[in-house]
Amino acid sequence: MSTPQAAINTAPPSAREMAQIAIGLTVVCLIASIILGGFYLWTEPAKEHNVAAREQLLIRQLLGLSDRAEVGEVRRYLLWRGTNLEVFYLGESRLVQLDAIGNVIATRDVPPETAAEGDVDAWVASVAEPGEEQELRYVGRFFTGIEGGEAAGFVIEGKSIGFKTWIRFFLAVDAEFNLLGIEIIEHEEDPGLGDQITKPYFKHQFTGRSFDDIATIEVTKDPLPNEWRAALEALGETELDDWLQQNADNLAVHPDIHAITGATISSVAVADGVKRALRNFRKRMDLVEDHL
Amino acid sequence: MSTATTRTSPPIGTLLMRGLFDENPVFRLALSLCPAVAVTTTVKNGVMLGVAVFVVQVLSSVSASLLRPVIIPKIRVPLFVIIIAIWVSVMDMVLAAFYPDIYAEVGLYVKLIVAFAIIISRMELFAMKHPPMPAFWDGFGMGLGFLVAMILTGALRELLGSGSVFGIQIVDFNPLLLVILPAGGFFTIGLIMALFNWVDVKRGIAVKDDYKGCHG
Amino acid sequence: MSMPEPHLYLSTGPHIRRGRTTADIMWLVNLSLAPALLWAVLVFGWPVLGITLSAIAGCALAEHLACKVRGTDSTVYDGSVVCTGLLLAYTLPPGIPLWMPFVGGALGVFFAKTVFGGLGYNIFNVALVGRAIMMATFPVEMTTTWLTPGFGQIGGVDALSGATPLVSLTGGPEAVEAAIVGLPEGMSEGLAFLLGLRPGSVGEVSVLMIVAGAGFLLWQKIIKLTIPLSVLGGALLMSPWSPDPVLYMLSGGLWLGAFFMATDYVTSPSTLKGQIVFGVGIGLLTGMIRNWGGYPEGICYAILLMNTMTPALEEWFRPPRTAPKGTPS
Amino acid sequence: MADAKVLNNNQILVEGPLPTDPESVRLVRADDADILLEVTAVSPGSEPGTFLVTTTETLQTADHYLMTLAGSDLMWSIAPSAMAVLVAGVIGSALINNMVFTRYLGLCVFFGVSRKKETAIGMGVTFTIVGLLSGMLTWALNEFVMRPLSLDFLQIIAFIGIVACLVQGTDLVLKKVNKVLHGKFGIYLMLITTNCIILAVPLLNATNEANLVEGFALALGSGLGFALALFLFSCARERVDMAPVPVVFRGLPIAFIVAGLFALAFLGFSGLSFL
Amino acid sequence: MLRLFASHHGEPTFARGGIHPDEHKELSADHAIEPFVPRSVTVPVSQSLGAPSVPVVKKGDRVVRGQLIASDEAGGVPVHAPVSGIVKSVDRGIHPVLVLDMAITIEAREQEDEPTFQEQPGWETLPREELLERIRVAGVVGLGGATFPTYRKLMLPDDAEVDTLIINGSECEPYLTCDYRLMLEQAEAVVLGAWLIAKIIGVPRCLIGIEDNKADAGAAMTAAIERLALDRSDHPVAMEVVVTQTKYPQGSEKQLIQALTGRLVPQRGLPMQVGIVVQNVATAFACLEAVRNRKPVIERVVTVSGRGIHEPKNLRVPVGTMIQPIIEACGGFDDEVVKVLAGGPMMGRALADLNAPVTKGTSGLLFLTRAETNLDRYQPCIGCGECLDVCPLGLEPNKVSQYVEVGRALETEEFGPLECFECGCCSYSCPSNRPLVQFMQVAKAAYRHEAAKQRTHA
Repeated sequence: MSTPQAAINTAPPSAREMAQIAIGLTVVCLIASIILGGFYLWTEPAKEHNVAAREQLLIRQLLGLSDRAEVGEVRRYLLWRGTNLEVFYLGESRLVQLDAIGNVIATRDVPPETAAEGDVDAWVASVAEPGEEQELRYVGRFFTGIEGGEAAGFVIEGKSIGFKTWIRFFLAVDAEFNLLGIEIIEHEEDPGLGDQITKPYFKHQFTGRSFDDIATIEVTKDPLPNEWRAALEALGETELDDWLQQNADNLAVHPDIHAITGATISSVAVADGVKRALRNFRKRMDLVEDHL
Repeated sequence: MSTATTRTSPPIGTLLMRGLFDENPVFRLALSLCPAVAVTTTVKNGVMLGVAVFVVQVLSSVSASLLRPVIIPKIRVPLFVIIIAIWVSVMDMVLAAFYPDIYAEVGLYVKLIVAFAIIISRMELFAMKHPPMPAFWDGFGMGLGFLVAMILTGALRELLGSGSVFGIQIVDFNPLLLVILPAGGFFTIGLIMALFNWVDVKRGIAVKDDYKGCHG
Repeated sequence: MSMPEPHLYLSTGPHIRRGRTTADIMWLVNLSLAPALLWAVLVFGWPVLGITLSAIAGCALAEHLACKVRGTDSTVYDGSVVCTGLLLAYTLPPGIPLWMPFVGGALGVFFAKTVFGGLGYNIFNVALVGRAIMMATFPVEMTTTWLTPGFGQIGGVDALSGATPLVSLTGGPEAVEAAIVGLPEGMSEGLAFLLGLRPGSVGEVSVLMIVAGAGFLLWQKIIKLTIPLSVLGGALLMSPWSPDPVLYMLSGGLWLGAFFMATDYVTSPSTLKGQIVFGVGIGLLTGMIRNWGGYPEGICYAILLMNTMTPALEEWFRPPRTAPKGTPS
Repeated sequence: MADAKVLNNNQILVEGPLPTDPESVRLVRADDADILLEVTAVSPGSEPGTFLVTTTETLQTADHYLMTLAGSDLMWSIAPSAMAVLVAGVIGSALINNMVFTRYLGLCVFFGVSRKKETAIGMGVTFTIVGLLSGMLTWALNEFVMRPLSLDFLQIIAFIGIVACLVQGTDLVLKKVNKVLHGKFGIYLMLITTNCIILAVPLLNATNEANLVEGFALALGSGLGFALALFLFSCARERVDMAPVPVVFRGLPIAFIVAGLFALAFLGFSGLSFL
Repeated sequence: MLRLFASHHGEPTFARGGIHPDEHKELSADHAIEPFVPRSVTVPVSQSLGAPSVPVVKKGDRVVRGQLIASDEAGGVPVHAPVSGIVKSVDRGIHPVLVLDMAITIEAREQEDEPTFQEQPGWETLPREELLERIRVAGVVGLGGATFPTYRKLMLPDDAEVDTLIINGSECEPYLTCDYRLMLEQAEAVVLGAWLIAKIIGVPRCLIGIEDNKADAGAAMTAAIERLALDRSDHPVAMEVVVTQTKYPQGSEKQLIQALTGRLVPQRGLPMQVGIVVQNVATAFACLEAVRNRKPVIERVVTVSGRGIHEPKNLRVPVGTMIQPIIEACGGFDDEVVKVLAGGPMMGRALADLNAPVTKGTSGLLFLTRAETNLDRYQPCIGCGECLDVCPLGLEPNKVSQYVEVGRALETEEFGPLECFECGCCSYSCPSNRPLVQFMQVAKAAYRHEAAKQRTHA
């Protein structure tokens, strides 16, 4: 709108001017690239650090870890060779290669320099050696929390199709696959309706359930009883263990997840996603836990 | 605009007032609405983008003023765009690196500052014709005007839409969800613009009516 | 003979007038809406009356204040704002808290009517803007506060947890079966829908009552069949994709919208072909939103969306001139 | 790959010979291909040469599944077709997430050229075409140059550069090729550079790592959505022009409120899904 | 007896639009035409469309009834003394339409040689030119209200292919009964007049359109046609009365043509273009008198009606008769009267005061009370589309009014203001009481003004 009129109505430039302009623009672009490159070099490490730190903070919170605890990441890749599938798990120091039914084909140590700062995806690709028209696909990850040298729990990244688009969530479990809590990372559910999945009263309903509880969990449209709601909302204020003790009865009395009023689809999406993510995670852990 | 023709620099007060009220880039000129309105569902986001625009505006204006002697008039518009793009990229990277939380919500809109008509128009209309100091204050005023608009809109929408300001719960009531929806954003801006018009009416200034100009 | 010196008025012709004023029309429309309200009171009890009065009060207050501020005579009595309030109330679930219709009505009138300069200048159907605002503002209350129909037990009906049947229409036949509760025993779903013995919004449960009111309007020549038939026809075209076409066509919302909202003079095209396209568009959009969209009752948004087309439709579909083009003499 | 599609919540219709045993069917979600889904039955489909696979898993049409048969080289990819993705993408970005009414993008131009229907149509047409071109160009640049070289930090400057060059180029070509068209649409070309939508499309595509179809759908849908919004809004504004709008609301305030009402109406499309 | 409730058994009418206002014809329908002669007359020199005529008498002159007092040398039509007497003044006076105009006032004096306008033998066989000339010198104009000089309308261009004459006996305006009475009382004269016109324009067919609320007039006319058997005269004309539905504006030329023949006159075109000439029954009667009796148009039948006048009547009054004496002749009027109209209630003009004369075009004088007329304020258009439904031409008065309201009259051409003949159906039906006809007039005036401006620039 405000593009200055003069810029639109200029006469065609002469050859000398053209040269001048070309040189001018080249110089400017060069300078621009240099400035931006400089800033990039300055900010990129900070950005990566901050993004990772954010993630780690969340994971620590979910698992109830201290600042000293370590958080490791395990990445999962798929590679189809024709109709045969291979699965790769990349831990902090090891790469595990499995076939479709879960037999370990090979394990490999990750070179220290790759682990330090290299492009891990590229390294896995180079190891996996996909053939023509075959693509190594990164499909997901989970985190392990290590407190005092022992595995303190896992955080699984999962997603599920909600009312509009994908709902992404983190799922924290302890070593026995009891659910420690969930956190919604990304969603586009409707304000006031579906977006209530991020509210404590909904997401805390999953907390403290065992693997078997989750496997059979159902979503009910019955309204959430007030005292149960209050208890759920209080979870953030007390330690998890205390809360679980106090609410053992509540958990037993309310085996189902109460759907958000008016947003059953979103509620079911989360519950189904959690159910599936946990089930799949356990299956995978059974296969690779010993090899990572 | 009167300043376009005169090279004597207006006093700082005038420059600030112009940016804040008389030619407020959001409520008066409607020149930098696009991403601006979208992020004002909370004050925090509004402030974030407001500051980004403020910085980009000041830096771009000063850059343009400093570079006056070497800018080839024929390609000044592309040059302006490049200058803005540089500063926007810089802001983008800085925010992404150091404020990842808010950046996750307003990131796209920070990048889109590059298409803000207000910035290029201040460069063309003012900075190109004035030394760096006035250009700084002009950019300062306009940027501030934008920032204030962001805060105002953000505060209003957050208060009505979620009962809080800066994330701090102020009133506890059934929030008017409408206000944080896109439709409510339009309504809010429209109402604030009407308020500006109302102030004009009270001051005895005729409301600028784009609509019924020179028909028949 | 001494002649009285009369005070004579001057004007161009015509000097006589049919005599039916805008206010007459509006009050007749309000009258035609009465059967549906009476039925709702019988089926859902007194709260329905409260909702209706609350909506009307909200609309009337906004209108009255607007007139006050502008310094003109209050236009509350011309009936149009009452009509807005009635129609708004008819689209609400019968268990909604009483203050909400008031807020919705007031905001609807302000944003859809007042700022445009009052009756005749609005672009969108005011009642439906009110409803859309309420849907956005109170999404939970607007979709969950249903009551089970209890004919004859005024004041004593049960709250119904769960969705209105139409929500479930999108969920497949089993879901429909599960959701249609509170129907009189032994009555077929179709008949229950037709009579209005089912959970639903205040004024839209009974197709029969709506049609009765519409019949009155048709008889009074206040509305024509063009738009309603087009709407119903358009909706019918989309019915094959509905899991239950019969209930889909027998939902009162469709009929209320077709006869009372799509026919709103101000926001619908005034030319014949324009009205047909307008109506069919509403029907198609309604079907689309109901079958594939996120809302159970699509007609509200369908009408609002087609309202945006009204100026264009009036321009594209002009009334044909009677006489052929000729060389001017 | 042979044809197959999700029929309902737990059935898939497959084109191919009926397998003898449900056990031989290996059905997986593409992202969880290492986890087999439980197949309870296979039965002949309604048409010859097809069969139905029933599973306990709740299937979703928008999701991507893969199926193989034990002892066979056949593989079925069960996902929305490219056409479906395209249609869904176009409808999504034109109606459900209309750039103007849900993301507030392109407002400057939106309010600037919506005063008359004619200009609105001119701008809409020009924008849709140029937007599609620029969307595709920037997508290619991002996909084949910037992403492989990790030049993300040059996104903004590169995208705006491409848009500016494209607009200039289109202007020159149009001027040479068709003077009439240039006279008609030339003025809008210049306004396109200040329309954030044209910049938002490549940025969104880059963020979402869109593939060709998705990128195309977003570019086309955004253009069409903008054109539609502009046209409808201009109609409304021409009407508002003749209304006795209260003095404090005249000009921009009423335009914003009308836009808000449009946004309210467009809420009707929210949640629309044909997949 | 007048039929108040018309039946619509397949009777023809125009295809589109139209209204059914309350007729009020019962007020005056049964009152036979009475002659009335005032003591003085004030005859405006403008008695037709076009330039005013030029007075040829001066103050103090003695004039005889039927004597030329203003000539058509500068255009217009000749004007004759309606009564014998003395010219009291030649001055500016009030004109019912033009507001102020030159008028000749004559004080009536009984004359010994008062002309009697006897039938002139041999009139039937006069050549066409002579017939036309007699009509011209008699100052015959369209007496339905249009006041277009009749001889000019009958002087068809050589290339005109006209095959039908339509005599307009529709009298679709409410209240008015002057044509009805004329057809009832002077059926033969009207039929003869029609035949005469058919002869002048050389057509073999004449249709007489009468609305079904005047069926007895139709019957009288049919009987007259049968008696006169003009289809066997030296210029045979097949004459037929066509009873149409009662619907306003059936009496408008183009609507009547459509009703009777199905032909559509092009937009802004003339009936001639579809081979038709239309004349009003009173004009036909005047033509006959002009030719047969060499009697100029010096008097006409006026319906005096309305709820405000004590004794509604159909009066034959000399042209130039002032309204005051007519009121007296009709027993005076009520205090309730708020509007006095010259013409019908749909297209007639409201008079500013009672000091105005009857002209050749005055078909009625209506005294309307507050209850009958409409003095309400108008409101914004609510888009009901009623005006689109009732407009017989398919115009868009709603749009014109909206544009004119915001000062954009020059953007309305596509909505048809230039074609509008101001029948008033739209205003009549508008629930918001919008003066749509007036908006149409404003738009027309704006275009006229614009055209004039362009002419001066060119």
